[in-house]
Amino acid sequence: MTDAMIGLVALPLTGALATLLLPRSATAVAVGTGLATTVAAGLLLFGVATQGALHYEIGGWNAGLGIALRADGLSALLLMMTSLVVLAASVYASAYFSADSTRDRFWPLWLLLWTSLNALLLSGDLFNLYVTLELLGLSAVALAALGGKRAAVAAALRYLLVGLLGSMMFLAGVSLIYAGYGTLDLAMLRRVVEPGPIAWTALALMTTGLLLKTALFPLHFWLPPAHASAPAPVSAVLSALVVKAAFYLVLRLWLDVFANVVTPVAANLLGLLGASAVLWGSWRALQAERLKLLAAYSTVAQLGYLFLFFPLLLALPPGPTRDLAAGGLVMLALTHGFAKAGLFLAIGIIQQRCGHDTIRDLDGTAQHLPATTFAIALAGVALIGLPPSGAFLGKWQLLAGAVETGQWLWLLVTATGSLLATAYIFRVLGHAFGHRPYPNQPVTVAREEWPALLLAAMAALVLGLAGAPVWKLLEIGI
Amino acid sequence: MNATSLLVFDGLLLCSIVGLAWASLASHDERRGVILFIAFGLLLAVAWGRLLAPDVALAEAAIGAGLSGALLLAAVRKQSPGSSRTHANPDRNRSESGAKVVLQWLVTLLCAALAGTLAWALLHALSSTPHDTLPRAISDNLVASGVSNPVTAVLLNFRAYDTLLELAVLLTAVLGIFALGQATAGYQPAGPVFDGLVRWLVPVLILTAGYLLWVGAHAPGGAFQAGATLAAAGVVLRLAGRSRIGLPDGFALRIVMAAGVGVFLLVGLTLLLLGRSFLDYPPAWASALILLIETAAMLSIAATLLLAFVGGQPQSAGVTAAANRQREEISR
Amino acid sequence: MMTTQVLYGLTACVIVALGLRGALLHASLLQRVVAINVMGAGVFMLLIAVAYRGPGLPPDPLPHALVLTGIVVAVSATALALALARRLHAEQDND
Amino acid sequence: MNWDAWLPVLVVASSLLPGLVIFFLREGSHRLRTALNLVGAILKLVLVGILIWGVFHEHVYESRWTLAPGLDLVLHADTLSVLFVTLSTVLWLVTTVYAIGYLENAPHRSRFFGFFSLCVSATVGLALAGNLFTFVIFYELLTLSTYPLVAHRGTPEAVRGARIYLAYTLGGGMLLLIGTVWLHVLAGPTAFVEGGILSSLPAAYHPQLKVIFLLLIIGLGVKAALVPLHGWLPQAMVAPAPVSALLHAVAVVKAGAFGIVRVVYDVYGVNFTDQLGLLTGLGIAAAITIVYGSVKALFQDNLKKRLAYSTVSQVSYIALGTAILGPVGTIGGIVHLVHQGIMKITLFFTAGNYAETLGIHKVSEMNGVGRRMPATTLAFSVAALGMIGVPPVAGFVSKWYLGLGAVEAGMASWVMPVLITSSILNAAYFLPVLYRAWFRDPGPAWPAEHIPAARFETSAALLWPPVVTAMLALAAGLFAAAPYSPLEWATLIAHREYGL
Amino acid sequence: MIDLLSSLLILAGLFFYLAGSIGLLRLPDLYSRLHALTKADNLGLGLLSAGLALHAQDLLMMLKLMLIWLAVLAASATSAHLIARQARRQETGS
Repeated sequence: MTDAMIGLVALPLTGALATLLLPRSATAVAVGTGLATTVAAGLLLFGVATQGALHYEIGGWNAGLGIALRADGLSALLLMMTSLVVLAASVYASAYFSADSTRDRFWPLWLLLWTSLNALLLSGDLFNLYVTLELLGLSAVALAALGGKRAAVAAALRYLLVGLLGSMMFLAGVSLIYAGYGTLDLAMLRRVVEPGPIAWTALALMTTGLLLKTALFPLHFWLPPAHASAPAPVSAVLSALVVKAAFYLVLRLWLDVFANVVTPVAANLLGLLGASAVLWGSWRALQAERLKLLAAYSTVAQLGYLFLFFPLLLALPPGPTRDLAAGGLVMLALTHGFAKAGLFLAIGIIQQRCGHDTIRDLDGTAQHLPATTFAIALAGVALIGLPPSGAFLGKWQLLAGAVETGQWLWLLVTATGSLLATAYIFRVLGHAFGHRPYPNQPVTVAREEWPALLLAAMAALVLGLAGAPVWKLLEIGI
Repeated sequence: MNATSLLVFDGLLLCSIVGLAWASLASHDERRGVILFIAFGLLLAVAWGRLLAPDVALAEAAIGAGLSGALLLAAVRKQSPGSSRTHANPDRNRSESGAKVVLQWLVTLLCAALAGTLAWALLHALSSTPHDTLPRAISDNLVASGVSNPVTAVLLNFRAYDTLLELAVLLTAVLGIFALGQATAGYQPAGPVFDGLVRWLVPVLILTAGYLLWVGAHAPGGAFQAGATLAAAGVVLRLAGRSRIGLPDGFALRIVMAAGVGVFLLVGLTLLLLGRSFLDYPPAWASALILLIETAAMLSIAATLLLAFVGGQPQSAGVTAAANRQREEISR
Repeated sequence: MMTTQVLYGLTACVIVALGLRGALLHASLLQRVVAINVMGAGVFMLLIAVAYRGPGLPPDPLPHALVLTGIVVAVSATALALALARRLHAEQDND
Repeated sequence: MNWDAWLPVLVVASSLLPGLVIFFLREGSHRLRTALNLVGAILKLVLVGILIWGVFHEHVYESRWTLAPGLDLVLHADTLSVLFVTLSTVLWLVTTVYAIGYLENAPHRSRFFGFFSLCVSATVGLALAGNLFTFVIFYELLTLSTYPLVAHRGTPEAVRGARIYLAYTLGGGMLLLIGTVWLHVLAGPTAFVEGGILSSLPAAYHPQLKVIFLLLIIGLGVKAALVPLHGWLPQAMVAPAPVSALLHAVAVVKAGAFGIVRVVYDVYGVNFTDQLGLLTGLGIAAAITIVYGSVKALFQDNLKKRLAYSTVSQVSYIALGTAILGPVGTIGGIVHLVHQGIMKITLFFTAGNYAETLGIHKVSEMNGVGRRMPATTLAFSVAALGMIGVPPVAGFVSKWYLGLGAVEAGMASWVMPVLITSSILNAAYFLPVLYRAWFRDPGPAWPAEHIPAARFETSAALLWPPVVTAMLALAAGLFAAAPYSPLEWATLIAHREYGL
Repeated sequence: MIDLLSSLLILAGLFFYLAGSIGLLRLPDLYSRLHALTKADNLGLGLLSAGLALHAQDLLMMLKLMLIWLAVLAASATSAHLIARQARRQETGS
């Protein structure tokens, strides 16, 4: 089982080299790698579910001297989501890129991105996390610029600079930690860290850096242009996974490593930022004129919801109620991952078939692309948080936590946000109807539409109806 | 040499470092700023030496100041003077609105606060006795690591995984650069005097690279410094206006780029198949394996840094076709 | 605590702040990149200062290794940033 | 899992699965689609038959599926749910036949019938919901699956109407959700139990419980079209006739009313609700709605609009019934759930027939239509008289019990006037229509005659459904005392609720 | 004795550096600045390394110091040449 951890890093990395060396058969290699990596993720999930949290000491050096990989319920779940999303997006991408020169450049970077995501989710060492963050940032930027259009390059450059700033802050925090506690291993750190100037400053620095990367309001300014101008499969992964990776680190630091350092005041600050993100993001999404921009702003909003959980989790005493809320948070994150990926893929199809993604002129596209529209609708259901999506369960826990702790503000924000989400999703779906000529069969571009559909269905149906194991898995470490 | 004079030296060094940092960031002329930054880097190297970090000093001089500097200067050269000055002309600063000034002060205050907090925390950290468990662990396991230079031991054995990912970062960067288009035009030939220098400098550099790679096992040096030196040779050749700067092209180039990560992975996975854990070298083989990995790494690093300086895929019959395809695609 | 460590440590903090300020305030892309590099140098100095154990004593090699990695990562990022900037200018000239 | 645990799931699945398959059918494959629809509908009818028999003999049918710790999706068949399930199943079958005829060679039928089946599945699931959590899920699903049906035509006003519908119902859904979550935090999983479960909570919670009740009732009131939350109903009239029929008779409006009944009887418990002093408020809201709806209906020339406002008023009889303490009132309210459904669907079918066959949309165009379409008009007349409350049609029974219940509960002083006024108003807006249809001379030509008079006055698929439902309405009145009649069943429910 | 000598050499070297720097700042035109800078620096570095060489324990160290000097000599000579030629080009160009 523990070898699966190495596989999760080594397989995509090997794949990246293979696609670099053999561009002719890159697509096949990439999809093959994708399948293998997904299997590895499945094995790891199974291993964690059966044997509890796992760890792997690279080079046989005990953690502290060497670097340890760690996997618990949270990371295993996110790894599984990552694999499924990237795999689906890979299938989609194999049909998406027309010019083979672009494809040659796409696959190695794509698999490097995947490597960095897995490495980040598995890493148990602060400095190693910094390296994975940089790998993630650079590969993401390179992919985002792949469009080659002026807007894409400009957005990518800004994305890169912001990302670098974030990593530098993170690294400053890491150095401080090493200066204060003489270790970089997360598990050791958890044992020795205590409230005080060092821990506070370090956590503040690292969190700020990560918030830049996860684009929490008001540090979100770079996200919409970058996500809206990248190629569709890239946007999907950026919105669904890359920002999530940074968020995962915030979660890991706040709820796990620095659990006894964080204060309710700080958590409330995060909550307030999250609330503003929900309202602002949803509002801008409602104003957006292009589908991709709408999706990007909705990402800003959806990330906001995740931060609403922090004040709840710090207010609730450890126990079943708190675990429920934590599970809700993870469930919301997972659902958004699948839904947003599906949404971006679907938008990409529309953009290719109609040559634009201006919402005003979408009339009738639904008639040409029923399956795509259906995917958008399913993703929309998940983004709004309607049943039977996983987001519904997540928001239920959010509301329940707010009532439980009497923090009515978050309840109000959640309700408003959901209604705004309804508005911006159905603003799009409103164009789906009409009596334009209708293709005889519902699915028209299978290799692009099925991935979108399946991802959206994953978010809107599977997670909601069969999501109970998530809570079970989170008992194995968050 | 007594403490006070050392203190004076530190004071002068640090003052000039801070001064240079400030000057390079404050200057309105990009070229000037870059040159000052290079000087800043060189003084940093001195500081690293002063703090008994010779490996870092070498790397800083070769990469931090040397290659970054070369890259930045090349970037200044690329931008047409007009665009390089657009942000920088003083009248614009004069015509700044009050709001902008306020913003500047806010940011300045914020950064000052950051510095204060950081210092506060750092002093707390330094006031306690330094943690020696990890350094001791390193020195205890140095024998088993296969090298006697502790820094190399950390880089290629204890924390080899970091280095593997770091090589992946380099690869990513250069792939990203490739994705952005073709290499920029070379320089004109620089004339007899410079050629004379190049003619003996390049071999010396290559020799030095080999030496650094070899010596890294037990003394300051290693793959990164060596790779940077090798790249420097290529940079010199390019500056001299040579068309061939020692880069292979087509498939061979891709091989060289992939070599660092590839060999690293190969070693790690082979060990995995042999029933050891990933990158767990058998002590007997450690030094040999490390040398192998470092050699491959050096080549990749050199190629990568040089390609970064060249600014894209070098023009050659094989790739121009793809280049054209990509160009028309962009224009589309 | 040791004066050298403190001296270099505090300088490091100042350099970090300088770099951050430059990165936030500069309009010129190139100088933003420089600023971020300066900030990085500050962080590296922090690490090296922490590693220093005083004259004659062997310093802690771990931070040295970390800084080496950091330097290489920084140069990679710088290279990519500059390539992007160049492409941006090219596109601008196209327009 | 054994048969008893599977039956409720099967009842839902019998329309869900065909629906999902239909989505992916080629637009051309008309036969297969029809077959799927009818097979599903008939299968459901059979399953429901078994369900009725079982529940009557106090079998327990319950399916449980955990979505998250402490949150179970529960399908549970009790007397009340069976009543509603039966209603929706029967009417679904009829409406499907009608829709097949109505949408002959219209575009996007795969989409239409797909969502149509989803809509019914949601209604049935909502009827079988065993706790408030499950109810909320299906309540929202119902909204989602009806939106595309309302917007189906794709004309600007259709999309607009659908948007308004969505804004109202999802807004209400949010309140319902908040109320449910709050209740869940206070009282844990709120399973539907006759007599309610909250009366055991400490008195300190009572203020909160009142607020929650308000949230729930408002949330449900939107769909039940309680004034002033009824704004969407007339807008949703743009939907195709079968959709309007289903919306008004079973699916949406009735779901709201059904929810109110559930909350009052099986969550709070009618006595506890009365204790909290919430019953009268509900009654007054219902009364106002009844009168308001009838008055508005009076001034509509558009037939479907007139019917819509009559729905607003008629559905509130159910709320009124729940607000009347005591078994008899309860019986009146619950039995009206069924009676109003049968009668109202008849009215919408016939209205659709007039529009489809002769292009008649306005009351003023109906002169002498009785001669051109006797059977349709007969069905219309029966249903209309029933609405007014003329014996022996079903409507009379419900009104009778409501009145009786009011007397028994000592609320006659204000309930009686309401009943009488509304009946007079009903007569005032229905009788003129009947007069025109039967006794006025037809004009020179009909607005737009699509279907020429052949063997029947209109195509069979359009003719038989209203005739059948009209007969049902008549039968429900005539044989009210027969076993398994809606009245008998309602009595059974009331007795179990009051533990008689 | 050796100490004294090396100190003298180092001081002399430093003096030339100073001179060179002053020249760089004060002299009128580029060519003379270049002249001052390169000449003074090369001489200064030479004296400096010579002074340090006297302190060196072994011959290898001395050789290394000399090598450094030679390398810098070559480099600065070349760069001076390049700069001067560039300046010349610009003049003739304008």
